[in-house]
Amino acid sequence: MQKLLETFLIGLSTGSIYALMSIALVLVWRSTRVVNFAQAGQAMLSTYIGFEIATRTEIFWLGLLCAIAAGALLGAGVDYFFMRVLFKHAVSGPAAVVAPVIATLGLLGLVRSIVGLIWGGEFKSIKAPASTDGFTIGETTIPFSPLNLLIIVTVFIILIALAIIFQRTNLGLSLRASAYAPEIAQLAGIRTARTRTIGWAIAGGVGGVAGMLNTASNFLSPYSLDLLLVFGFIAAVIGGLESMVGSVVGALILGIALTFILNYVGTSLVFIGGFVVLIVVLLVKPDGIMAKGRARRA
Amino acid sequence: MRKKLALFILLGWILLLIGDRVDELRVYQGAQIAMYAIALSSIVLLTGYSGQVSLGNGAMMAVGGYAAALTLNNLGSPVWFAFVMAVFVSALFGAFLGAAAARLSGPYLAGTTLALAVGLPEIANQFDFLGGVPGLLFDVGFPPERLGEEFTQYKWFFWIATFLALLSLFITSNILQSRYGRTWRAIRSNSLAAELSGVHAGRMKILAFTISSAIAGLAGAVLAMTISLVAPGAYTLALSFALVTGAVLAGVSSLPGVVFGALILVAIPEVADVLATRWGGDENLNNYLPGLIVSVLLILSVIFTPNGPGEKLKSRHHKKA
Amino acid sequence: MIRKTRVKGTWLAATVLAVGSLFATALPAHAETGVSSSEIKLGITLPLTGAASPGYNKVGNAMNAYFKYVNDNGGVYGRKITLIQKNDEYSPQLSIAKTNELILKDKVFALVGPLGTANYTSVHKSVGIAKRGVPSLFLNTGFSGFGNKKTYPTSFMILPSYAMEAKIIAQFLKENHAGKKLGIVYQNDEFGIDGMGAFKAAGTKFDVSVAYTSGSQSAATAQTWVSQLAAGGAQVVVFFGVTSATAPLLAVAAAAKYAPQWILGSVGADPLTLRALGVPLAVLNGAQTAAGNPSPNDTSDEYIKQFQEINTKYNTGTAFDDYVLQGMNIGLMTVQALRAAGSNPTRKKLISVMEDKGSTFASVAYSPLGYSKTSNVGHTGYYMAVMDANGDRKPFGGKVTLYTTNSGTGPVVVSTFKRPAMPAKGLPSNS
Amino acid sequence: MHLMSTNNAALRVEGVNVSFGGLRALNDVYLEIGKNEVVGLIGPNGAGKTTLFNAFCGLVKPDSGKLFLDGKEQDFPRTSNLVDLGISRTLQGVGLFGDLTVLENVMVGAHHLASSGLLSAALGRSGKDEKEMRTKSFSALERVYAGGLANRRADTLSYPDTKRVAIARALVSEPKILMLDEPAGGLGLQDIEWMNLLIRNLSASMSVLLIEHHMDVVMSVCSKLYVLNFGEVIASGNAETVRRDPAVMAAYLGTGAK
Repeated sequence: MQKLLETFLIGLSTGSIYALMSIALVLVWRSTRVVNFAQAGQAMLSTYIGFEIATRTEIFWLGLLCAIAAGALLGAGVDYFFMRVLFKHAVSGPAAVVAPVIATLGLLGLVRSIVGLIWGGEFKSIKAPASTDGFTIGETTIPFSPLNLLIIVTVFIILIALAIIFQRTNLGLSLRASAYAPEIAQLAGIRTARTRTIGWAIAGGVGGVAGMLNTASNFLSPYSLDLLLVFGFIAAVIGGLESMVGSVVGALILGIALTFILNYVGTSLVFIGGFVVLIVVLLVKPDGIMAKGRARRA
Repeated sequence: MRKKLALFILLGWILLLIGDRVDELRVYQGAQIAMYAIALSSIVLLTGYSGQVSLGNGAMMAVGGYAAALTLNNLGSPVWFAFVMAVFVSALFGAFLGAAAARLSGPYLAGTTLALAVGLPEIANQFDFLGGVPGLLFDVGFPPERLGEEFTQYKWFFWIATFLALLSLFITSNILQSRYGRTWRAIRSNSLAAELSGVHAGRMKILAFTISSAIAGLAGAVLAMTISLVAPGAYTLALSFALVTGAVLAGVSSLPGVVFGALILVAIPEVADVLATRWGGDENLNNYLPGLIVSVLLILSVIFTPNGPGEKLKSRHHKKA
Repeated sequence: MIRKTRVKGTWLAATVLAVGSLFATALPAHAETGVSSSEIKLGITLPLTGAASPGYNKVGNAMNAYFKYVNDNGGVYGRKITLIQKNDEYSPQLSIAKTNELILKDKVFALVGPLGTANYTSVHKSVGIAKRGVPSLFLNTGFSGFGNKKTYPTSFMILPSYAMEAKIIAQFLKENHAGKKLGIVYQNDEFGIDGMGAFKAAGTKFDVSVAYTSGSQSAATAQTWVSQLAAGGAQVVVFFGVTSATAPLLAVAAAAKYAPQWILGSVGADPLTLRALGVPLAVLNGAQTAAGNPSPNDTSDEYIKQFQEINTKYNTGTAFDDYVLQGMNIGLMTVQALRAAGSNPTRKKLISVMEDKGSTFASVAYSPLGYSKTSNVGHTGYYMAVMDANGDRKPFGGKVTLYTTNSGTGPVVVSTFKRPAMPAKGLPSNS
Repeated sequence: MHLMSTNNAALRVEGVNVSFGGLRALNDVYLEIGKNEVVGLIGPNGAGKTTLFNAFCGLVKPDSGKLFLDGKEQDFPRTSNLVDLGISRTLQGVGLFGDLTVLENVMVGAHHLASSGLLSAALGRSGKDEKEMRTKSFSALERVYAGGLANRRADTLSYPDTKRVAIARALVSEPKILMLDEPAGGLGLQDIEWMNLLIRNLSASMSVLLIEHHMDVVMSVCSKLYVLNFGEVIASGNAETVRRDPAVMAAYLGTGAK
């Protein structure tokens, strides 16, 4: 029973980090119709910047703020200087389908190399902002720690903030409108290109948080966020790729499922576990758990 | 067709001559180029022709590699049969995968295959008969003695890899130039119109996946041969990414381009090495310069010649015409 | 149609040209590979980055520092030693590729200190180390399989094997932790399995055993190890894995307030590296470990003192820890072997002097070396040590009790072996 | 007011109902095409003409309805089986394969004629087959007077030319029934004249069903018309009958008109 509970709680904490990455992916997908594989790279670079600040000032939260800012700037920059150019050039021919995917892969590689050149490949670790000592319930101490709790709370706050932005502000309205009907949004006077860049910026900032939180309980290296990207993507697909709420639910499901696999089945099945969850969802509910009968043909 | 066959035989002969005249490192790299050429042609067929994006060809290669190693080690079969099994098993795997993939498009397919590329090689860690992290040996044996004392192991690899590459490129190019290739291009271009023309788009897509996977499986077995083992570490996400990169640099829909793409994949680390040494030989530079060069090339080519340098040439010709 | 053919032709021509130019740079071979009038080239593959890199990434630089020291003092018969380090990220496939580069492209004279069990197994087979007659000295791995002189005629171990270590720890468990519930965490490849086999042979029964996959170690996976250990009530836990796995294991266990008696294998127990990975040193307090070398802080040891001086001068900014010590020591032994091979060294000569004189080489480790015409086994024993609150290693029971054994069924015996003195100033003269 | 049905009509449907999420798109639609007959399907925008085509072609699944080919009852076909049943269809938006040559475009239409399999293709033994397909495709192009375009890339063609090629692609499978979706849409006067001629010629060897807005075309080539409005057949018969039908007048001029 206790193992069940701790697995669930840790899964929740893991899943909430996936949720951030998957939201970032969904935001970009909705605005640009691109699955941004470079999101892992952007998050990584932001996290390295946050890491530098957090290590030098010894204030984790300052590092987190800087990572958010860096992530947002980076996201906006990628859209403004990269995606716009890309869409101007790569529009037709056999590669048109693959061009955006491959471009973001290239960008991921580029950021990774740059980070590697600057910081090297060594594992870095950030001093966690909360104790990693597990909570004690009665006699026993469980691996679920204040840090895990803090991660869940932080993600929760960010999700609420995003919900407010999207539901209650003009910016949110523009973002939603541009995502669902760009032409109409344009006619309504929304500057869709700018709105899109803002969407990228928000995604970048959220990715930065994901990177920092992931690093607080783990190591940081030029490759350390790759899995986060893969799991974030799977979570987004579980949620239907369009829905932010769906992607959060998908991420939590995935996080808990994978932690159960980890605790009850075996460590090496975690990776393939993600794939299996993805395939099962695609077969059973091909449009994601939040689908309302839309066909999944691009 | 005869002409093409003659061309391939001539090419093989030239490569053999080259193999006799260069040192062992180049011979070894030659084998790698051949391996990449096979692997890239699987992407050209799948992505360039049938329009299905796969980031998981590394996983298909792993299936082929493991199938070959298991066949050779457990059945004690001749080497050629191990390669045949690599093709066969990975084709089967591709058919299953393709059946699922035919229902997906664009980003879903890319992401699903990405998850596969990450997950599949890890299965080896779960089951003992797959050898875990150290992997399984895949030993094609020493070259026949009558080839002489001077005939090294790597030259033997080079011969086998080159032969398999030429064979598979010959077959692939035939398929792509036949009605199958044409039909795939039609589906990629407009799948509804293709269906109305009597094409079973779903079935053809699965067929593309099957053939592509078979080719990738062969490449996986050749890779296993050149390093004498199959291990999860040989079929990483990085390999899948490198293949996509090579395919884009080759021009995703150009089969002759794959040789060029393969050459680049092998040459980039060399070039990076030279540059890194010249710029001071810093450790980080050594480690990350190849990645930097590849990424920059990839980005530039996606932006400026998304359909490969060949396509640019072609369209220029067309404009003149 | 014609147009298409022309484009194809261009492609073909470009490709042939490019292939040609790549191949044209091939170099002619010379007399003895890797040895010129002024230089001896050596190579090593090791993880400079990646999951397994912490700690190990210092070995190459430490060797290099020692070589620079020797070079500044006249080199080996006037030749400077150049060490080429290649990063294999602990992946067997990369090890193969990089070793190929070392042998075929950089044309090194010998490999020294290649790292990783799975890596070297694959490399040896794939690159054909033995068939090519490439000397491969002082493997940085304790896999007992490498002690097979028939399969590995040109390779020489340096570390006592994992099997020896496991047998010695098994003996120690019997003597000091009898009746307690035992647990073990091991790396699920040749490394851990080698040890497990020896434990089994020695009759040690573990109540909980946790296998982890190399590369999978992280805080998340460590949580599962700890839950299994704690659930099984293990009071003494043996750890047979790499440092990057020790770190999360100890950290997570401490966080969960699970505090068994830790017995850390020699591979994953370096306190400085653990601290760099975020493990509070206090956690290490009282942990027991098998060790072959003196503590790197023990400046009363002549080797340590000399190596520390070299480290300060030639490896500036790097803390002197077990890995640096190991690297320096390999350097020292390499230079002895090179000197012994004479002023016109060949690969054959190098191998034969290793067999003839290797067992007399000076080395920092306490135990005897086992090199001979029929054996390529290096050091053959360990002593048990305890960590203090500063992460410093103190011999268990106050003084070094050296156990020696072999990788097979031989008994574990207390040895009175006295190691050779260090050459003056750490510079081997003619031997 | 069903017409007398002849048992050997090339194609006949009865009682076709299609609805999209509760919205009825086709209601009890019937239609019949005789051999070598040219039948027009007209009606205001949104009347359900293309939906009916789609129902024939397996792109839309009818809730109910019967389909007869040559008097034999059939299930509504799957899209990719149409050609095997002797039905060819062009798309409103033409739908050529842009980066294939014109000849290749047509050859895709001849796909199902090939007899050689993958193995012979792989070994380069399908040459004979290819040659046959090429010849057939070329003559299909000639039939629409587009032989000279054979080696052009499809995305370099002018709009009227794409229409010809699309028809050639539909012809190459030698259909018994040809379904044309707005063949004259977007064409100039001269091209329309030419299209009329072509359709008349084609009807010598097959039945033609066409959706068309150009009344000139409809009146000059169709021997029978069906008028759809709000998903129902409101009139059918020869051009004169339909033209005088008050319901049709109302549909076009009254509330149904756009």
